[in-house]
Amino acid sequence: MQAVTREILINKAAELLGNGTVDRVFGWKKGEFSYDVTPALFTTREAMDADFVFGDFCGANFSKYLVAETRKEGKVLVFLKPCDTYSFNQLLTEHRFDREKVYVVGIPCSGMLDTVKIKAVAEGIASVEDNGDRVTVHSLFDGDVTVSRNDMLPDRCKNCKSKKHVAYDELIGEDGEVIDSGRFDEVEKLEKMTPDERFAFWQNELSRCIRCNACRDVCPACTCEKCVFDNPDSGVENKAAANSFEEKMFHIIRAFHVAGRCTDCGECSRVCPQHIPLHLLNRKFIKDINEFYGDYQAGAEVGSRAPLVNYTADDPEPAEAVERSHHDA
Amino acid sequence: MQRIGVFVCHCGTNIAGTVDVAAVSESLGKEQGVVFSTHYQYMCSQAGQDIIKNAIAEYKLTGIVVCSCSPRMHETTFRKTAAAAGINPYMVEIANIREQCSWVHKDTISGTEKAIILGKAAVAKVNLNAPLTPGETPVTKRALVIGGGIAGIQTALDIADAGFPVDIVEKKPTIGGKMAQLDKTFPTLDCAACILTPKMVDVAQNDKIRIFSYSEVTSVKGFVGNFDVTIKRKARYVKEDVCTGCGACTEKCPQKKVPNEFNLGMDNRRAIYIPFAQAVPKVATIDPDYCMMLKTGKCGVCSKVCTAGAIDYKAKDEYVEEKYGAIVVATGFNPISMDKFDEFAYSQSKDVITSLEFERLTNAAGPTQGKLLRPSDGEHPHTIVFVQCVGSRCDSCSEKGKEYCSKICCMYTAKHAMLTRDKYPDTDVYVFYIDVRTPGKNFDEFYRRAVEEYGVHYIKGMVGKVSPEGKKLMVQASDLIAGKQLHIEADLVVLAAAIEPDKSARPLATMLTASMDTNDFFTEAHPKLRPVESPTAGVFLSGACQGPKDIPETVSQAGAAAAKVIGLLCKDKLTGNPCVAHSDEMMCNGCSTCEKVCPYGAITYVDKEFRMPDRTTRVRRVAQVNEAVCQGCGCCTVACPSGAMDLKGFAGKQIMAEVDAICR
Amino acid sequence: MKVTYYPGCTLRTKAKDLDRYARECAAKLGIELCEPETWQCCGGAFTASNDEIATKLSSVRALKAARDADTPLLTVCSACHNVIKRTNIAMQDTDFAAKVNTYMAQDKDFTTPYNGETTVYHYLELLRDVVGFDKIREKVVNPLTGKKVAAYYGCLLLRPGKAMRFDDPENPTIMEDFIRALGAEPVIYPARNECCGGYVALEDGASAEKKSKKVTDSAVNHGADLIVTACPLCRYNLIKNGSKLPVVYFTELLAEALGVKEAE
Amino acid sequence: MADMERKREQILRISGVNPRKCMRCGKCTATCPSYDEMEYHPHEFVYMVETGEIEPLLKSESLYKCLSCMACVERCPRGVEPGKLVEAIRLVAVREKGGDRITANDIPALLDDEMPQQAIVTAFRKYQK
Amino acid sequence: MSMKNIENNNETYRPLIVAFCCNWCSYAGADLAGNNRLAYPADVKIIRVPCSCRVNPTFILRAFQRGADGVIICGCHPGDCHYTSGNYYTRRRMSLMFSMLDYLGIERERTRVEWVSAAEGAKFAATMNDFCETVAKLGKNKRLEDLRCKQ
Repeated sequence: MQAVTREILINKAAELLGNGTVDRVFGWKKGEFSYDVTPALFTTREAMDADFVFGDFCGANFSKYLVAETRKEGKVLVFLKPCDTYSFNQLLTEHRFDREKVYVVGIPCSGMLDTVKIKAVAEGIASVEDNGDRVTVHSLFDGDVTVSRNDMLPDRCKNCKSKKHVAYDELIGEDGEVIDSGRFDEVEKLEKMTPDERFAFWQNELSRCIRCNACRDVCPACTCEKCVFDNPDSGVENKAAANSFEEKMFHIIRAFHVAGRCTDCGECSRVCPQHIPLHLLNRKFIKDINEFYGDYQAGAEVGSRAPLVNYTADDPEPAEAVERSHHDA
Repeated sequence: MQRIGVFVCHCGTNIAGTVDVAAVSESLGKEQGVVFSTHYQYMCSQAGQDIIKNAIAEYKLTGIVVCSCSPRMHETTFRKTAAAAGINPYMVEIANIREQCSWVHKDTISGTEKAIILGKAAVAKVNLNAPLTPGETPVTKRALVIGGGIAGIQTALDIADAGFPVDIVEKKPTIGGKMAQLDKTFPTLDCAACILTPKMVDVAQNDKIRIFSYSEVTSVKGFVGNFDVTIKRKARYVKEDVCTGCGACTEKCPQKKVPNEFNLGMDNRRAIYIPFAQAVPKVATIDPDYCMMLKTGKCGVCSKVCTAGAIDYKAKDEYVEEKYGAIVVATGFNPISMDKFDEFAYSQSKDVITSLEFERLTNAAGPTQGKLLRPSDGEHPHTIVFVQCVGSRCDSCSEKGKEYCSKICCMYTAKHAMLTRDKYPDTDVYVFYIDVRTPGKNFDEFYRRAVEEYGVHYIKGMVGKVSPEGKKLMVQASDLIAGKQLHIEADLVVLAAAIEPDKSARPLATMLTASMDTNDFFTEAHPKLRPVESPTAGVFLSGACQGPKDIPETVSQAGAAAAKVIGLLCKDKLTGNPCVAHSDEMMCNGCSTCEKVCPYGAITYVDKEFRMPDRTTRVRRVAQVNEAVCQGCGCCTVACPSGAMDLKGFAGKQIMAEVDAICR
Repeated sequence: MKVTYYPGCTLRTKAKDLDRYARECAAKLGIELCEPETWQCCGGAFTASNDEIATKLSSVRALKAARDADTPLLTVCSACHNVIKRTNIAMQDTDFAAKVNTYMAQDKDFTTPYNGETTVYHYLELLRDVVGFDKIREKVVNPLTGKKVAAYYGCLLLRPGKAMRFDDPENPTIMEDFIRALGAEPVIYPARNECCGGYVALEDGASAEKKSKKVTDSAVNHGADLIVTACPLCRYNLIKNGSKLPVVYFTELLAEALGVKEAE
Repeated sequence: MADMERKREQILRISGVNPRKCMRCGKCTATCPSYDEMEYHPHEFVYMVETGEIEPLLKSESLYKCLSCMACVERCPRGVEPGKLVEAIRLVAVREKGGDRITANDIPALLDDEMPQQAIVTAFRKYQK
Repeated sequence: MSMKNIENNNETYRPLIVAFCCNWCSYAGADLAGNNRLAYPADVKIIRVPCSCRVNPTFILRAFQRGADGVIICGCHPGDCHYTSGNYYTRRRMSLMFSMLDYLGIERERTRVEWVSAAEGAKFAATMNDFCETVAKLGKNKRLEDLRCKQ
């Protein structure tokens, strides 16, 4: 269950619209089903009263939307969950938008539910009722099913890295702490496999890729004016993968391009229609960076120097680094 | 579409002995874009170059591939050939089929096959080459010399001699530096002032040279040929252009107890002072730490006695901004502090002094008017012990000394010992040495004279402890050759303190982006072949800021640095390396990632208005490469996530074409 | 403030004054000295070899006791201080500490391995760095005005400088500042950091005599009335070898100035 | 010979001293307060260990004349630490069979009433296995 | 004599090695190997880049895609970069890239970074001999190869 309610957020937004602090509000709007919530822009209290929703399916990270939204006149209000604030800072570090044109209200988050997991519980979902530790799924075909809420969390929320807001103009509710999560456990499991097993694992995962670009389009680190994969002059232009190599190429290069900049928000995996655990690629880079060059959290502070644009004279050699990241050896 | 000519060189049998050059030529003739292909015995010969020139004319070639030796050998040659025949020199690519093929592969089949592949890669690259023109930047024809010691003076004079204006920035009230404090100079024993002060006067009278004394550089921006420098002129409370240097104020100032730094605190000066008689500029300076008028508002004596009306108690620091084409660093050295070497009792006895203090004690303009007298009681010392290598040649883990040899101490100690014995033959002089290092013209002869003619006692060993007892200094030392521990009752102990770079050097290096070693000496661009240039273009090194040096060496380096500066300022424009980074502004995200990895600070960001494809205008932050500063490493191209940054001559597409050609 | 106090063997026997005054002054200055129930002699000399473990155990146990009590360890005797501080530095070396900890694991009260965590203070360091000489100056009731006091450091407090970090080994000021704080005038003389020959006193009296005489002669030459020391062996040596000046422990001087000496 | 080489290795190992760092300035010997009592002096200890002349050092009375005052260690510009080397050689000497310099029986004769314990324990630690 | 015809024959299988060499150190080191006639297999094809930091990981993937069996990047020794810091960035980039390839199950022996100075002709030859042998033992690169490009 989320600690703040829709009403609190609407009241806050109405107050800030009313006193002229902001001109627009970024929020969530109900979709066709209760669980497919989409980001939307509101300018009046009335519109919000009608369509604004907030609850367990409001996972979308608004940070990236600010790149385009701040190009417009006026100031925009955005509600950011702790993990979103890291992306927000990272984008500021990269000068991707003007901080002055955004008003950030930090909101607490108790983890968002994973629609894939919910759908696996029952078919024909009408609504989902959150009772704190447990959720009840009201469905058309399987009736009411009650399950543990924790089991319904996606990996990124189960292994939440931080409940602390690293950027905000004002906070609603209590701020939390950075969490020592088990987010690298999955990566370690893969590292412990044999090369053949790893190859098979990724072959199986990445071969499902349909190159819909959803991961790229949602990624707050992927805000390039023009993506290299869309650019005929880049030498890697590739609109649709023709074979397993190109599937890999796309994901390796994408992960490399966001290495040191990825805040581990997990949006890539959330939006992937093929349910490829893309965050495991990014987390590998994060884990390696932490191990080779010392702990670094992208977005933790504005203006920090990312590990790939930094060095020390005694960094490990590549061969040594690969060896070190290996736990089976 | 390119029209490419391929020229395969036999290099006598160097290439042709292993590689079937005819097959290479034939095979490459079929490559895309190739309209002419041939092979010849020596492509680099005049005849070979004529083949290329003729082919360019006959086949209207737009690009050239030469399969020959390493581009490090003849790339320049063939570029000139191409330019002479009217095509852009950067349309030439070399396939290295000698060093990296025929010389390392014995087998003709695989050697020929590899030569063809290397040729194909070169052809693939040339297909994507574009004519490049080196960028040009104008050169500001003015030099800045930082530091007004003998190094800075000599550099400035030499540059001015060539007709270029020079500014000297000196942090002290006068130029002259350490050399002005010296008495005699080795190995000829001419008086330092006699040879230095005429040069100082030359500087003052040279209309090409401006002296900013009592000034410091506070900011350096820009790049070779175009530096923007801010100089802080510290308030001296005396109008420099009004003061006549008569010295009346310095005699009347009631504040008499200011330690005189020129004499290393061995006597006192007034709060308003002229450091020494031959100071340049010869104007007074008020020391704000001691002036009663400035501190309490009560006094004003100097103002009353100044007939010229030069005193200005309300003066403020002023900032001068100036443009320069070249900067010479001549910040010099200082002896290290003796605080941590109290086994020699430096802080416990006035009669334990450093060699520089000894210079002042023997200098006619010094605190004793050149009579060698003990600082403690003004008596003539009869036994003097010189200790060499105090703080030099220490272990790298030493917390008090330096790892390097300070280089000048052996010679000046020989000089001090010799002069003492010459003037005061009744004095016993001991020199404790670890090694006597005298490589230099007439240097060892000089040292030998000290021993043989002047009877200086050179003892191989070291002083362990100096104990002041009564009027004597009990010196406990070792004589390693005699195998003895010596106990000498000395009247004066002179420490040859190690020298270190001036403390102002480190922040200056940061401003200049010039590199330094761990000892804070400036690093030269190449230790052997470019000893007077810093790795930062347009920044040159003169004197002891680069490493310990004596006067002859300093003056040579000063002249060499001046020659380099003149060579730079002679040019109206600087042509750069055209293989530089450039940013496709339409794709640039403005994220500053490239800026962070650029070792030269060549990338800056600007906000620029753009017409977008949807016909709206948008202000975007975009990277701009300063082509005069970029050295073309390409680090930014990989850092850039959007691929907006690319490197001319080594573009991503070109390198990928080479990869493709090799893997085809 | 609470500190673990390590008196050492000599302070229990021949140097009772050094100990007694140290305790009384500490009480006056508001420092609580907690003496561990069991402590063993430090051995008097630090064996500067990295294969000697047994000879360092007593020091390590004292250091560990202080660590476990979460207090600094305080020493007064120069020799104890030298041994314990250097042992503490040695224990900051991981390999050496591992060996010692393996050895100590047989102790019945052994818990957490010791890795040089304790701060070791000499009484003088405590006065300078924790109490502060200015504070002492305020607490002085009998200023020792007019007394010319020669501080005798000897070798143990100062050297090796990189390990002891006590003061500048060639030009120390801590005892002089201490003397000034008590209202007396320090005498600076070159032999103050020379060795008295303590270690050879047992075997080679002549050698020790020569070294000691040099020290006392130098102090006399520089006009001292009195020599202060922190070391029982130095004091013994200087007195035995005919010092013309009284040699007292610095704690006695402190007790006198603070007015705790006459209170007896 | 092999025995001496082994001892040399042992001395270098337990002292942690690298005699090759010595630049032969002689400051240790200039510093040494026990110079007159010693047959071999600090710089000679360093040099002889470097060249492998261990035997004369092990037998030398000089080992027991060193005051361990560490003045040579303090003042050595090269960080060679001759005093530690002397200690290590002394340890190697007393660890040998019959190497003890002092036994409990020797003590009473050497004592006087005022002698602090410190002197006795130190002598045991330094001169006895 | 093309590669394609002999690739299935174990006795004559030769790997295809792409070597990126920085202009100032490693390319000069390769030239020195040539001057000294220090042999290494013709399988190695050198591409000259100004600095090892010019090597984009994309180039490496591209080489594998087009059928390279091994890719080696050579630069100046850390601290000796002609551009002062380029190879330090190379070291970080390639550490992460190689670790990622390894994570995807691609044989880690196929990629390598070596620092070869202009004076190390012998090291250049020895490095290439060793790398060729290592890659030859692994056999053809199958895990990262675009079959379309091989026709």
